[in-house]
Amino acid sequence: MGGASMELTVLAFAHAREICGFSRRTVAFDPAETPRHLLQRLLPAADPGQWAVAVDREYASLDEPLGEARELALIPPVSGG
Amino acid sequence: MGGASMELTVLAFAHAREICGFSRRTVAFDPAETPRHLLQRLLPAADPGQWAVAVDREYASLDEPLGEARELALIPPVSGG
Amino acid sequence: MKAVIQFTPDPIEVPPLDLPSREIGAVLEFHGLVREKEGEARLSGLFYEAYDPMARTLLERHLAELGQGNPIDEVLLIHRLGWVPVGEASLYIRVLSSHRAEALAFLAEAVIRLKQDVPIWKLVKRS
Amino acid sequence: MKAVIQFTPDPIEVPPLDLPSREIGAVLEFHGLVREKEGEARLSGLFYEAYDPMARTLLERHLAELGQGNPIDEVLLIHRLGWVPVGEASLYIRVLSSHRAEALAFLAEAVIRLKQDVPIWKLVKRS
Repeated sequence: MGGASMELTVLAFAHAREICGFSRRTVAFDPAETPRHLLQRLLPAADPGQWAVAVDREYASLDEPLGEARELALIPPVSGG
Repeated sequence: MGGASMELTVLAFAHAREICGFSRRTVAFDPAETPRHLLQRLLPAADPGQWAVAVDREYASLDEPLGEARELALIPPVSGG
Repeated sequence: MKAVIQFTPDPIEVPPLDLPSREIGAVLEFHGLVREKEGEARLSGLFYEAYDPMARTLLERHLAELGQGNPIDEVLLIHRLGWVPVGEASLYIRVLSSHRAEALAFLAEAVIRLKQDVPIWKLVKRS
Repeated sequence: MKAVIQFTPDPIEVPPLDLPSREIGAVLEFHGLVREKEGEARLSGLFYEAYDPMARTLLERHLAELGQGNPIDEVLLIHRLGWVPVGEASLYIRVLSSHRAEALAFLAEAVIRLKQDVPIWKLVKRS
């Protein structure tokens, strides 16, 4: 598969969903792209630094290339319990 | 009331009851007598130092005179819970 | 703070929970069960006895003191007396508070104080 | 150590207790209830959502790690999701162990870790 044809699912929870305006979206990406770049492209007005991100259900750096990622989750400060 | 005619109830719990051979006994005492003296008189073979004592349901010293006491409890190491 | 202390010769039955306010955020419950092994021995149960009025007074005092440092709303403490078979509860404590930290600290301290000087005894054999 | 994690949209029903051995000496239970006051506001409830598979995985890992330092026999953790009215439980944890100290430490740490990084959120309004 060429990088340009790759797709992942972006999940937005809680406050992040309100800002994104979606809870789930399929997005084309380049494996060299980082979560920060992808978010800047997707949500130019938002500050990605306010969220943690999880790549394939593990917390991940905003600045590591997405590589083979299938799922990117936007995780605002948690408040379970 | 003269001192010699005063009486109190001695209560013996758990291990103390086994050593005393009673759980409750009415004993004549002198107000100047201490719990230690009373126990030595009552149980010459026992070592009162192995127990705490309560006078009228409050922990008390072995060496304070009994005074107006109505109840003397022999309290081996506790193990509730 | 409301504190209720009960001694019972019967199996401990937990009373239904009645929340005293809409600000209770933590309900913490502890059952202390009789275990089979006591050191080397294998037990079928333990026999508990208490110097009731003194045990009650001391427990009331301890719980009131603990409530000073750990503001909680309600505590219920039930100690079973007499024969308690292995696997059944000799002790039950329920603490209600706004926040869990106070309930946890209160409960931990309450058991420590109970075991420290409250005249209750477990006997391996009924004497 | 046995660890069971459940998410449920329904009111939390505590499963009956089934003692795994005759060496369980402590059963510690915690209900975290929704309170009416959240800062200045008065709520009628809270809406909870979770990133389920990740929340579950992270919780499993946390509980397993905590079990290393605090040897317990069993933990059951239930988190309710969706709308939870004031006075009802959003969280239930039950810990079984031989001794109470381990259960208390385990429970305290489990809630801290849950609140630290497990992707569950409470929302004041359903969004």
